[in-house]
Amino acid sequence: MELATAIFYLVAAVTVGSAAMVAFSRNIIYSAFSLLGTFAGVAGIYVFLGADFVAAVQVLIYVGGILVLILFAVMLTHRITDVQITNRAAGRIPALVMVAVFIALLVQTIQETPWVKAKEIVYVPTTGAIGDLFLQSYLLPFELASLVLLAALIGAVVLARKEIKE
Amino acid sequence: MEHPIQTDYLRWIVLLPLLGAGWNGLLGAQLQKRVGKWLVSLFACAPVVFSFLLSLAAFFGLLALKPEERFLTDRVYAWLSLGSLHVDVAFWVDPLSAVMILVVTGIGGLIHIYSIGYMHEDRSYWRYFAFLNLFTFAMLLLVTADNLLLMFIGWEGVGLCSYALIGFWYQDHVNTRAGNKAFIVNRVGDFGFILGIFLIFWSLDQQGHGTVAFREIATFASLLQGQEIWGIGVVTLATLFLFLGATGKSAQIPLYVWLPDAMQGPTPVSALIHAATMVTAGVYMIARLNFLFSMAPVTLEVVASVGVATALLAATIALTQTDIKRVLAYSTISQLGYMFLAAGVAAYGAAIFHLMTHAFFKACLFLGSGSVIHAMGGEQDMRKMGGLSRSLPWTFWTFTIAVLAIAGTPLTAGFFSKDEILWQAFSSPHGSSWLWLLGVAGAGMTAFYMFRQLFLVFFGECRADHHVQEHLHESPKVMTLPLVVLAVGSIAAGWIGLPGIFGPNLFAQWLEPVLGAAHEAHGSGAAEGTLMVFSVGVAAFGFYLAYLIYYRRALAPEHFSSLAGGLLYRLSYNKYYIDEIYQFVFIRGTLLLARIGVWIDQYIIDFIVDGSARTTALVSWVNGLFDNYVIDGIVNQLADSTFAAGDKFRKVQTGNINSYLYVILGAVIVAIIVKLRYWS
Amino acid sequence: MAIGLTHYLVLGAILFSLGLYTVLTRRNAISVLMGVELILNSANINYVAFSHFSSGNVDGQIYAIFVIMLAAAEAAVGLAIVLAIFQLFHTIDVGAVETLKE
Amino acid sequence: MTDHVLTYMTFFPLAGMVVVLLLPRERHDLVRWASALFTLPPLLLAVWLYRNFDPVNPGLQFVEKAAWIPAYNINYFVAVDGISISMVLLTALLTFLCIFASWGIDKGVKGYFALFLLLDTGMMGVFVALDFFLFYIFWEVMLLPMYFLIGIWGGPRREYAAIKFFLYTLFGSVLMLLAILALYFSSEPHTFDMTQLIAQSSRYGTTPLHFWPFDHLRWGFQHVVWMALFIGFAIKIPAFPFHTWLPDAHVEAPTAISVILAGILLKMGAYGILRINYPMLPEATADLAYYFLGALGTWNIIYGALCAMAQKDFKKLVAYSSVSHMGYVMLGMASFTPQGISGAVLQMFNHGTITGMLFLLVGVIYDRAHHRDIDGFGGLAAVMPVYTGVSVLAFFASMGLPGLSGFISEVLVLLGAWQKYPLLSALGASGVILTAGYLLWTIQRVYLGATNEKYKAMPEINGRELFTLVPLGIIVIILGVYPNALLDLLRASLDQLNQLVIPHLS
Repeated sequence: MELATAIFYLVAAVTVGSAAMVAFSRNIIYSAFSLLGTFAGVAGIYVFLGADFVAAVQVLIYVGGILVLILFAVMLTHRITDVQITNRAAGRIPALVMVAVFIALLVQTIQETPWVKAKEIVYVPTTGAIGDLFLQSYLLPFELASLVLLAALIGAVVLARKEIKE
Repeated sequence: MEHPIQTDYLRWIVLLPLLGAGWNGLLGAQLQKRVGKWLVSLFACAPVVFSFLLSLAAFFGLLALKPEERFLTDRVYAWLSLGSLHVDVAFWVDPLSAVMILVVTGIGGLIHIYSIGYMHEDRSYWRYFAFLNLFTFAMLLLVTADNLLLMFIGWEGVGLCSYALIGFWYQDHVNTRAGNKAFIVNRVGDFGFILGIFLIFWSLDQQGHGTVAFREIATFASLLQGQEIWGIGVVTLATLFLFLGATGKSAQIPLYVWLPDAMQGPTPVSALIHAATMVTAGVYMIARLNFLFSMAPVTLEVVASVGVATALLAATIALTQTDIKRVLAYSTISQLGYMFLAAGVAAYGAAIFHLMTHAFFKACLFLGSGSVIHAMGGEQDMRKMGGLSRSLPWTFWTFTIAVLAIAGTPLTAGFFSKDEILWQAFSSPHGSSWLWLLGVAGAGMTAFYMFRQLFLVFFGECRADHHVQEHLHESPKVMTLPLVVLAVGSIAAGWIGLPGIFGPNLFAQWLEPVLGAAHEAHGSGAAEGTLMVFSVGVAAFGFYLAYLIYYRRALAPEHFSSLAGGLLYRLSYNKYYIDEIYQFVFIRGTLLLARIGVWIDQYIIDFIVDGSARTTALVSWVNGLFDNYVIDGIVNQLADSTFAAGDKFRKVQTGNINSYLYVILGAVIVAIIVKLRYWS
Repeated sequence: MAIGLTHYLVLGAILFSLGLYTVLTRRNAISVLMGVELILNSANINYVAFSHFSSGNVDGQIYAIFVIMLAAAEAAVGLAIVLAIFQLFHTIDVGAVETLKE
Repeated sequence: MTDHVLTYMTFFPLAGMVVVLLLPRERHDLVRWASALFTLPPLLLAVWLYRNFDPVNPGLQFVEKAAWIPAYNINYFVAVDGISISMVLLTALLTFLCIFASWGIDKGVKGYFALFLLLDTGMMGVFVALDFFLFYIFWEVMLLPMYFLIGIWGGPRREYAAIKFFLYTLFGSVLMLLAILALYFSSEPHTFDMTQLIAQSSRYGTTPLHFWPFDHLRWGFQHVVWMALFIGFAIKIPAFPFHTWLPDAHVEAPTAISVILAGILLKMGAYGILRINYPMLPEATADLAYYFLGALGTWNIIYGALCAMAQKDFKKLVAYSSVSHMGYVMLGMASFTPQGISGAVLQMFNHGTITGMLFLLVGVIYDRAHHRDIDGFGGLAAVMPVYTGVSVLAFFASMGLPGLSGFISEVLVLLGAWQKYPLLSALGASGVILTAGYLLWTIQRVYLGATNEKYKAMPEINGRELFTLVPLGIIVIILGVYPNALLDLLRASLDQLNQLVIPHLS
């Protein structure tokens, strides 16, 4: 087994393992922290796929932004001193069955589909290319995205601010 | 193109009344208060009189030239110059406009003088004269403009003054509404007029000669032949557009409805604007552009048909009206119809001739009625008059002469001009015996209703109450003198345009350089004489009927009004309900359009922000305006509407997120299985 | 066996399933959101993998970036809602917040 | 002095703002006179500019250019040409008059006038800036004081109106900024210089776009940039459906601010399209002008007139009449004929003066009666004859009565539009009938009829109010009689502008 392959499996294991922690942990704090592993792992996967920019964005936004948000939310909605931090789960059996069926189908699909192969697989820096695309053929979605973010921002502020009851 | 003679006094014909208007408009109120009304009158009448003298000078200037060179022009400055569009502020006088400026300043001057007496008691004396002068300016601009766009200034300018003078006594909303109606109806006509200008300009521009100046249009008009727009010949469409303008200004079907209401203004205004000058602008315009109209036989047919139809329709309405001025108003519409009939059979000279004679006798009639109203203390209902010939002798005699003239009594002005029109309607290549017959029928009715008016007002017993009777008095000299001059004109003005069988037609010769030679009649002199006798006979019958009913009282009017169950009478008396129909179709139509807009917008909003209809209706009720919430609604009520949308859908919702997820997941699984099994 | 497209897709599928499970079973709104994040991440892996192995250009990565952006927006709004709900009901158990039902 | 005339005109009011801020708070009259004093030099310079402007030269005049941020190739670059000269004159005139129209402000006088002077600088800067970056900065400088002037000194619903105004225009600004950046990065070397961007206008081509919703249209980069700029400017014009901020902002704003809004701010939209969309994106202009300027403009004319007819609030009526009248500007621009485009720019100027008058006139009776309900007046002509005379002049000018300035521009627009779009021109001309309808109806309800008992003793218009109105009235008459006074200045530049687009028309 090559070193690269080994590292891939290692990263994949970290990703899946921490994702499983997220899914099964009884403590929401643990869940939240495990998410860090997943996000970092996925960033690693991106590196394997030659997507340097996306990997960086993954780390910046998921780890730096979303995860921190989630942690804040956890902290704000639970008194940290509580011994019992609930992370109740319900209906495990039907969920497991559904998920199992689903993953089986997915794997089958993955196996059976004749995926298109690229002519050559290259590892070049992608940041420049992505930047160009954003300002050319993806200009409109890009601008729309900025609008969506603005709207989300305002929406979040409006929703989360404390109502002052009269 | 021969070079016209450049002068620099023509501009003063036009500008003097403007100076008078400016002076009285800005300073009149103070002058009237500090110095007195005489100074206001002086500054109002003097410019018009001077204009008249200058017009005479221009007339004699033309007379001194050879017929084909009779053309004076005065270019003041370049007004607009953009791309191929070049418009000058330039005035011109040729035989046609010479007639018009003499009529406008001559009759206008008389009416100015008459107004000194008529308006003497009014508080806003200065305002009246300012507008009257402004009107004279606009009318002179209209007739002396050397291009269509400048003419349009005068065209709308006279409309403005008409609006202002109809609503002169603005404290009463009846008057202001009449003014609004006149202006807006005229705007519809102006809309056609301006489109006609655009069409002519651009069609000529395509040939490399874009212009709006009359003389250049005349030179290049032949280039328009064969051009089309929207599948219609350019000349036809342009002349139809222009004719729409003429129907507005000259009160023809379908836009005549404003003129009867315009009688709300002071009576001298009715005489000047709504009888003698402004309403004839359409006729003048068609005569001015006769070369274009002659190129469009379809348009000519429309013009003639509209003219004769208007003449008849208005005459039938005039038969039953009881308001002294309304009868005259409908008579004016009817006479204008005759002018358009003449123009429509390409007898432009006859139209202008009738325009001129009509200016005399109709001004005389209106001023006479003004004198009557003055004496009656404002009463306008003919049923309350009668027997006024004794107390108002001057008014009576001049009025009688004018009635004789309009009825077409031989040797009066109206006889010659109307006869000329009827003869042309019969004999012209564009004419037909039908047009002639309808015209004669109208002439008979004219004689009837005019003599009806004469008998009702001046003969018989006075039906006014005692208070009014005691105060009956003849008007002052300043009012009767113009009446006498106009009465003389009502007879003498016709003699310059004698029909072929009586002698040379000086008037037609005078206009020949502009309007072209009158066509050779294809009938003989004998035919003309026969038709003339016939039409006089019909008019005499109309007179006799009026005499029997309203003088001898041998026939009861009810005898006729109850014909066909009174239906005809009611139709005529109520003006065929045209006003009501217009009100319903156009005014309500516009408002309905707005409401349809409201409805559509509400529908769209309801579509976009589902469920917010109630709030929307509330806001719409408060604001009265829909567009506030097409967009605002989205902004302001997003939260509301989301909730409302949820409200509608909540019947199918349990609120349990997990259950939704199971449903979704199940569906996805089924979809994948189906895809794998059956489509792979 | 060299690491190929299939490996990444399977990894994505596993991650997706774990996310799905989280979303299905958790009663805590924040945990549900975490599950959604897992699902989004798995989709991104697929995008980037296809971009790398199949198309050979970076369009897939562009979409991944859009997804990340949307995830950020979703997290912001979602967590704001969670906070608002917490203020209102003093719990964030999704089962307890069923006022849509009458 | 004369080398920097535009700079002086732009920054004099800014200096005035500094001075006003240093004055003591309670000396109201001192603040007012100081403001008047600092808006007077720009007006005098504008007169000088008018007299020294070379009408034959289609290019830029009174150019000033200096490096500002060399790293990004940003310059301080101001100049005027035929497109902007009329707007510069209008701005100088209206701001000066509006200082006097603001005399009645007695709350926070110092702040009001300081913001007003800042606004003046922003507006003037927008019209003279020829560097995109500078343009954008002035654009934003103008928005901020406007927000506060409406939000603090406005009517009862001022905050709502101010926020609405701000959000709308901010949305437009964002799109505009993106378009500016797109143009910047697509130029080579990267530049904000408008003249260089115009010179490079052939670079953009129409490479089709491959993403929804543009994949089915033959749209290229420049069409998208055009649309972004257009929406930004259409909000200002305001074109349907971006117009709903206008009535609210007008109704709530104090009189002088309404005048500035209608007189100058609305023009920026049309000016921006002429200054930026036309020369920089001529191909997209040729493709899109019919739909987004011609047809939409005609729709504006009729829709605005219909909406105006339904209004009960005097100021809202005037606001909607602005929507209608700005439609003529759009229609004229879209015609690409010398008459149409000159008519459009002339209409921009005329609308500034006429609507300025109308708002001032509404302000006069609002100050006396404290309401603007059209049906609540009646018969004012008997009580206030001078006021009525001036009002009627303004109304008829707005109606496009021949002999007054509105007629010239409307007829030029419609005449110009007829050549390319006879149907749109005819529809636009029918708007004239509707305009006459609602304006005459308003005259009748407010000024004519029996005098309302409540206002029997209403004081006649005073000297200060007349002073703000008379100059505008005189200009309205002069431009109606002798339009070449302004048209001469515009002609050369606008013809040149037309020639940039015409080759691309199909």
